[in-house]
Amino acid sequence: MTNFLTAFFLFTGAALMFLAALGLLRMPDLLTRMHATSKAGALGSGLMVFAVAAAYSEPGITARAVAVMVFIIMTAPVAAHAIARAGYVVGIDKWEGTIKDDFEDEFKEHNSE
Amino acid sequence: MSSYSLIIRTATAIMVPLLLLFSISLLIRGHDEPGGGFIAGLVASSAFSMYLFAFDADSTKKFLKVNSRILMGVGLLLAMIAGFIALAFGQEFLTAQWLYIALGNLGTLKLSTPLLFDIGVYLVVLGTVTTIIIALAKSEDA
Amino acid sequence: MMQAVLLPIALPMLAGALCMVFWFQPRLQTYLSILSAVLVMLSAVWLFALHAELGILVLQLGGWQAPFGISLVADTLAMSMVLIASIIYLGTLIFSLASQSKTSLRYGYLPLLNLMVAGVMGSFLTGDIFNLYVWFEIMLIASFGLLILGGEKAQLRGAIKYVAMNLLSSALFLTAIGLLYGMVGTLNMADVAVKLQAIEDQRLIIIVSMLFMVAFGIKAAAFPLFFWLPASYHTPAVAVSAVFAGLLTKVGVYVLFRFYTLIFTQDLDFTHHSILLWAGILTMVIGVLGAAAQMSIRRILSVHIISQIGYMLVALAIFSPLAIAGGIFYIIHNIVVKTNLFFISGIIYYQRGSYELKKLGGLYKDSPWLAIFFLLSALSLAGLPPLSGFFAKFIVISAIVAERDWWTLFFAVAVSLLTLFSMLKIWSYAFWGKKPEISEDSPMPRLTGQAYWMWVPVTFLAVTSLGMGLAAEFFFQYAQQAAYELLHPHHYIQAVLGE
Amino acid sequence: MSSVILVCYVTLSFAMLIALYRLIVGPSLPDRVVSLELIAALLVGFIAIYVVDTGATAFLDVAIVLALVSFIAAIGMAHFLERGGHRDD
Amino acid sequence: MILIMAFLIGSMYAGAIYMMMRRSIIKLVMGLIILANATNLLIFTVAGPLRRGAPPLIAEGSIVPDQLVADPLPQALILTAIVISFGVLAFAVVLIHRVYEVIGVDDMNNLKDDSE
Amino acid sequence: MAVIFVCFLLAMVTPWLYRIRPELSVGLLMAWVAVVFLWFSQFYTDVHQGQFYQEYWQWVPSLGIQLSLHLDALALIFVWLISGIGFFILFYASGYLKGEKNLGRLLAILMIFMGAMLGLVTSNNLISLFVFWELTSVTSYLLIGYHFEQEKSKKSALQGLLVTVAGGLALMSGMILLAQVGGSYDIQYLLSQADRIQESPYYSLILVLILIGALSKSAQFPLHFWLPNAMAAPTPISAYLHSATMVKAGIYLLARLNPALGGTELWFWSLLLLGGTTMFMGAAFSAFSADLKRILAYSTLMALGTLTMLLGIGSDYAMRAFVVFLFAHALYKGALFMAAGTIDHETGTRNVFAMGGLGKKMPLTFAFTLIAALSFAGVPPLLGFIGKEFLLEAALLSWLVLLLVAISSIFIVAAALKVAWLPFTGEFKDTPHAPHEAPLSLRLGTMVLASLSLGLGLLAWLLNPIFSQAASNVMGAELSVKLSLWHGINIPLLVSLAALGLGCLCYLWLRTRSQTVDWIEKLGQYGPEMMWETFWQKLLAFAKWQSDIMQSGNLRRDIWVMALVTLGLVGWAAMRHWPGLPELELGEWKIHELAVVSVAFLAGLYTCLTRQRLGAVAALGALGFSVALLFVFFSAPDLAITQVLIETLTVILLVLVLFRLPRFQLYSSIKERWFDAGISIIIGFMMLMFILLVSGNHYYESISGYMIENSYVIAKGRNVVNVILVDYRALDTLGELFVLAIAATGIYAMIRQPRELS
Amino acid sequence: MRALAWNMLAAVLWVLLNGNYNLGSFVLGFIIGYFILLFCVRKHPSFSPYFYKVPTAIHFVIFFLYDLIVANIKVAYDIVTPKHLMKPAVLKIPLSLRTDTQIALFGNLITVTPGSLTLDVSPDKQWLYVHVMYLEDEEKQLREFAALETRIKNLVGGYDE
Ligand code: NA
Ligand code: NA
Repeated sequence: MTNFLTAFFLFTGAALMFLAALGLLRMPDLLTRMHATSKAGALGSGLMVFAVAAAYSEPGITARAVAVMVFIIMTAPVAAHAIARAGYVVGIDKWEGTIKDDFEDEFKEHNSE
Repeated sequence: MSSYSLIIRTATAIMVPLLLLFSISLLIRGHDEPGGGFIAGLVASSAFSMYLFAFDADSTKKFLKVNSRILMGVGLLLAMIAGFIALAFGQEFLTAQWLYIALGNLGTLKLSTPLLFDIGVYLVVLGTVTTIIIALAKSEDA
Repeated sequence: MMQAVLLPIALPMLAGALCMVFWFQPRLQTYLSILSAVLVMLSAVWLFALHAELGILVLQLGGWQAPFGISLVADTLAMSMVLIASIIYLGTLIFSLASQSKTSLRYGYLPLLNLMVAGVMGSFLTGDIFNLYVWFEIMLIASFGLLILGGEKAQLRGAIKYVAMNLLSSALFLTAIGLLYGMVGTLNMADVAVKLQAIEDQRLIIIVSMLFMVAFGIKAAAFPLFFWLPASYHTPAVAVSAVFAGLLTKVGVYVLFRFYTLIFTQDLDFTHHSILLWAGILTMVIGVLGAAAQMSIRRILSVHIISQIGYMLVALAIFSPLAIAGGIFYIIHNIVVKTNLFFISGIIYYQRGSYELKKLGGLYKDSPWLAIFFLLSALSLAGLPPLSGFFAKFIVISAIVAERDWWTLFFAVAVSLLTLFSMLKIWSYAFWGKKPEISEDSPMPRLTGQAYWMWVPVTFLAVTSLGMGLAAEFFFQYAQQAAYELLHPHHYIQAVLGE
Repeated sequence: MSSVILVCYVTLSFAMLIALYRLIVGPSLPDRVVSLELIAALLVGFIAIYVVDTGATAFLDVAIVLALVSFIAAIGMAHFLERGGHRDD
Repeated sequence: MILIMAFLIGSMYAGAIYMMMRRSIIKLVMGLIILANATNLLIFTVAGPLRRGAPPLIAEGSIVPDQLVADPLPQALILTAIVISFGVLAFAVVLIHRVYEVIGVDDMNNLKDDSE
Repeated sequence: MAVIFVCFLLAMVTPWLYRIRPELSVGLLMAWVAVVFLWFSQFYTDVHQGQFYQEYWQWVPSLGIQLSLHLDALALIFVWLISGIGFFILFYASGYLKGEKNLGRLLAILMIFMGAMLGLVTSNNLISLFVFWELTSVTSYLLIGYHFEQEKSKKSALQGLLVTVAGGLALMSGMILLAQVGGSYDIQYLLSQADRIQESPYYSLILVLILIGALSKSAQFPLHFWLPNAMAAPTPISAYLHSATMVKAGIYLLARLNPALGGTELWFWSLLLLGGTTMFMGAAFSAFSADLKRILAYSTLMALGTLTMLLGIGSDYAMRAFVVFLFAHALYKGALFMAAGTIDHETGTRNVFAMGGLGKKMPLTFAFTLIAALSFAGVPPLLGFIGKEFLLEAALLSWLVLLLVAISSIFIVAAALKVAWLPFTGEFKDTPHAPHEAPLSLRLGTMVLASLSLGLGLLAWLLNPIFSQAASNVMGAELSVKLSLWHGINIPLLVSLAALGLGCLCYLWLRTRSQTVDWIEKLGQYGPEMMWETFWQKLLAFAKWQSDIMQSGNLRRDIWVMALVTLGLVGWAAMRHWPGLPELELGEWKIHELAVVSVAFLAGLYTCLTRQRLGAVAALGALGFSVALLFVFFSAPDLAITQVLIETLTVILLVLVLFRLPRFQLYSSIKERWFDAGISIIIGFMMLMFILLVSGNHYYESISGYMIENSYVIAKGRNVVNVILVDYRALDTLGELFVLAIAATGIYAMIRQPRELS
Repeated sequence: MRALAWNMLAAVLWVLLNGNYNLGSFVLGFIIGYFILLFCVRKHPSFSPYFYKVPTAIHFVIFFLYDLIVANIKVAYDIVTPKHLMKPAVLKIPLSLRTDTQIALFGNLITVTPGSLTLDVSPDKQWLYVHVMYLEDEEKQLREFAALETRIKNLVGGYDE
């Protein structure tokens, strides 16, 4: 059971991370790429760490695994926010399929002040 | 001047104490597990770097409360004192000294010069990195 | 008793740390630093006394027997270097009382100086290869700091090259340490020496030793690795230039002496008689030619450092007892004299407002004492009797002649003449000639303290140079003792490893 | 179990190379920062597999530190961009 | 593995030297950073056999490690070296910043000092 | 010996004393010189019987260096000349330069010189002799440059010093070699080792080196040119140093070492040729010169050449001639120089053609100058005549030498008349100053020395014992000298008379030809002097050229050099000690390790090649993270953590700094980049080989085994790395802390420090 | 009261991190936590309400994890399929939340929920800018965000600074 859980979490995590990498590769613009990493990437690494917790089921190790997961989940969205915001400041190219952008207009306004 | 980002500031406010806590944990257990004064000091420094990015140099300075150069000096002195303690026992400089204080049910409190030394390391690393980043950020603001 | 070996390192470190704690009290920092310098000097004297009684002094730090901990070792060479460095340390501090700007004092001049000295002392006393790297870095980073204090354009320009080349050398040194550790699994110099001796196949060791040679060659500013020195040494405040000139490159030379007597003596024909010898010869020739081409006092003095390094290298290369003793005598003498010449250039600067030879003149008339001190130092540097430099040169040349090495003799002698030439160039422009008009657009530099503080170290060092000549026997005895210890490393090894 | 570990190693290795590819080709700086973030996350993943593989649990501490500080690097880069850095720099 | 590591380290040295020759002070500093990394990795690699999964830690309840562990000494040395090079490189980074600020030049060849 | 050192001590107080009480200080110095003269003279009785007086003070016994005094007849003659003439020179100088601000200093240096000179001639140790030798060079430099505001003085002083010091260096080398061959620096001992020395394969080298030293000091061809230029010094100095004493030091040394080095073919020919050339040239230029001091300077050259030649000849006659001529020359030349100075002082010119009829204005000066000049010309019954007789006798060696000496004598007669007759007779000519009879201080020296030339000529037998002994000292064998005015009619006498007559004719021809004379005087500046000056110019041009290259500020080139030196040395060592190629075994490797290595490699490659700064920073971060992961894979948790943290901080730092810097620029051409890439790759390859070789050659187990075993047992820590950091090698860590603190201090200062006024 | 909760949390975290489950370790963690709080909280009281209700927070974390998993599946699909199905847009959402903590939490939650990514909060804290990957119906999307906002209000609201 432990082995199975470990293997499952490991594999799922690895697959998610691969997915994140693939997303990073395939998505057309910064914002969409970030969708991939901030979700799949964070969850993937979280799961893999969880696999460690499952493998050992020792309190000390579990605690550390949880700490890693908490930190990842706390930091990933903030980092994504920071990068996206910075991207707007410097003006990234958006995918041509983007429907609308309420932020950009205000941003330009704000900057021109 | 700093970018005003509510989200980053809020996250920083949560992360900084966590990081500091973590750093002290690394410091204390460093003799037995990965960690130690350097690593702990660096983690603490990254907490302050984070604070600096979220706020600005002056508030980081205030947050630190002690002048960072003096912090370095104190750290250096602590580390040296840790070395000199051995001389009082007629041993070579930097020879480790251990003191066990029994606390009844609470277990034993282990005090040692290596720990004191590591605390010195911690303070120096913290002082160093904060000195550098605050000075740089200030010049950037200027 | 052995704790005494620690003092020359620990005192300046302590002073440095305290200076940081008392960051906002420059005056207190000054007192602490001077106290530290005086104590270091006394402890060096104490070391000599102890050495006379106990032989080579070894302190096993942390109570760990060598080779497991770090050993501090004071043999005659190390002690002598410590003593002379402590004199320079004190002299520089006293000189700074008059000349160091208030700003630099408020921005860490004293902590940096103290810690640089700590690095120098550590380099002299350590018996551990990696620990030596650490001291090198302390010295280096402190010298970076001192080099840019003031923040003038020239300083920043010079600093870049200085930093780049020295970091390169550090990286090379560290690489070499790693490779050596990989081969022998130990870091204690004595232990390394013992283990290397026992290896049958010495080929790889000799090849690896070349990396040490290049690394130390850069530190020592040997040909053709000296570029960083003329680019930077003339730029900082004059007290800083003086202590750089006196101590930093000599540490490189000291380490070459240490390593190439204790550790790397596998193939003397190759390492010493071929490489070091020609490096030494070229270093002294190129250095002195470089000095002869300069038209500013500090540049002449800076570039000239290189030339003198060449002499020391040649002495090491010859590797006879007389040569090594001569080399050691040379190092000690050179530290005294070179530092003093920089101090004197500082006094000239504060009297005339320039280092440029063309803007100087008439000091012989206006400042006879300065003229005397300059002559004493400059002629000593050029090796004129009965000053210290004469005996330094004499011993080295005697050793060269004893080897019947005519080319080396020729170059050594020719360089000596050119040294005299470059010193007289300063004399002729700055001391003789007419006093120039002081132009309005370049304001005179202002002293920050009492001028007499500058004269104290200048007088002392000039007298020391003369004294080293007159009492050459006394100094030569120690140089011989040091050379004996270097050439019979088993004493050192036994003292450290206690076998 | 060991085959799962091997597969995970290989998967993460590919992921890492892909992330590096994005880091190298950009095109804009924020793209690179995102890649670096992902690389840090992949490092955490690697450490997790490694711990399961070798049983050296001490390395979990590396993962904690990575999780904490890689984020700071990202914020730092963002900070640079907002202070006037160039997008394609 | 040694061969692979040696290849990597050799490349890092090469890259570092190449960067330092580029005349740009920024690249100079980056070269130095790579150089520091290369050196650390070299010490790590040549110090002894590379061991997997054997950190030099003593488990709770034992007084010596239960298995052969990686050589801790080079690790301690590298740790020291990493921190030292951080200090030194930080200085170098700020130095180039300052140089550019004061002199306004990035090209090393325009940094020759012609006047006292 | 203390009497000599008191000279130095007196010199130290003189500038100060002179400022307070000028007369007193001059008096004191003169009194002391008199004491010196008398103190040494007390040994006359011993010395003239062939005894000697010795004193030893140890100086650097380990090197065989003593301060030793050995007073024999040769030394005593020199001591007499030095202290005797010195006595008058001090008096003369105090009058000549009266009222000059720097006179105190001049007297002090003069006193040091005198002490050095005394030390030199009484030394029995080669090195202590050398010490005094160099001291005389330096004092001479300072004295020639007395008029230090004039370019010419500075230049002449420097030239003189460089020539003599260059010679001195050769001399020192020669002495060292001599001592190594002969077994001691003790001169008397060496003199007893003549066979050993002359049979040594190094004899000719020793001789050449010592000759270079001696001949440069004594201004022998081709190193003679500095002496006429040294006339830039005030006349008292010229009279004393550059005529009577210092320039004789080289001659003295050769004479002193003659028993050890002399008597060989090489010695004979080199001294004969160089001395003969100098003699002839000096005499000719002397006769053709117009400047009083130059005439005398060139004639000094002639005398020095003569002395050298005599030493070379080495016969009994030559040795006798040597001693007599030496003594006679010092007396008359000192007198003439002082007279020349007096004339210069009174008239303001030194051009003999610009003066006339001075005899009436300054009759006493005229009279004594004439006496000295007659001795100079070799007219009986003066001492100079006796000297010349001996000289001609020695020259009988060969007709060629005799002819040479004779022609020189002719020129010298003409020169003597030019000095002592031309300015004083004929019609009075206006000069810059209106001449009067000179004060006593300016006359006394000339008067006494000229009188001595006359008196000792008449009472020549008084000198027999001491001259005999001195000649024996030079010869290294018993020799007797009998001085008399009349030797009967012999070839020397005839030649001497003929030279006198022809000399007068020559003078008559020359006295109206000042134009020709200028032209000939200029000739002296060609030849060796031009070569010497050109050599220095070329050398300095080369120095400038090479220092422009060496200090070009081109970091790329510097790194190239460093890389090539490293490669060269390693390659050289590898060729000498070929360790064989390392084994290329891939060993155990894992796919993820390879992947991480590839990532690190690619990230590094990108960092090096990209033109985007932050891209490079990010790639650098990726590289750092990969390295951290390698640390994880190979069991270094602490390292991995530190690496991650440091890498992050570095990135932050770069980011904080970079945005003020310009974007990446391409500074080098494609060719340059390829070259650089080439050398970088070779360096990288070298490192690769190092790693493989060392990995295959772990000769010993690491000491860390002990550390691991005792980590918990003694040091009470379970993390061995941390135990090493805070216990085994805590000093490293302490040092590292200081590095950090210093770096922060430096950075703080760099950023925050307000710019100072430059 | 608030400080105490924070402090307990710190102590627990300490124990967890150290893996030493005894009273001594807890007390040490408590003391260290106390000093760190003293050090940090005085200046930034705004984040403490989040930890005031520890159980709520735990509940919240679970909800958060769930969202994270769901979000990934949708994105994964788009990544692995060759054609991009998305219709990205940046929306401006009105904020009714007022405390910084709530806003930040809301923003982060949006980032981890399916197909949305918080870009920024307007300086006046009135608007949130969100990047949405699949904008089928803007009104509907805005309503979903409003519902999420309400949930946060319920979870961590009821507390005013
Ligand atoms: Na150096
Ligand atoms: Na020097």
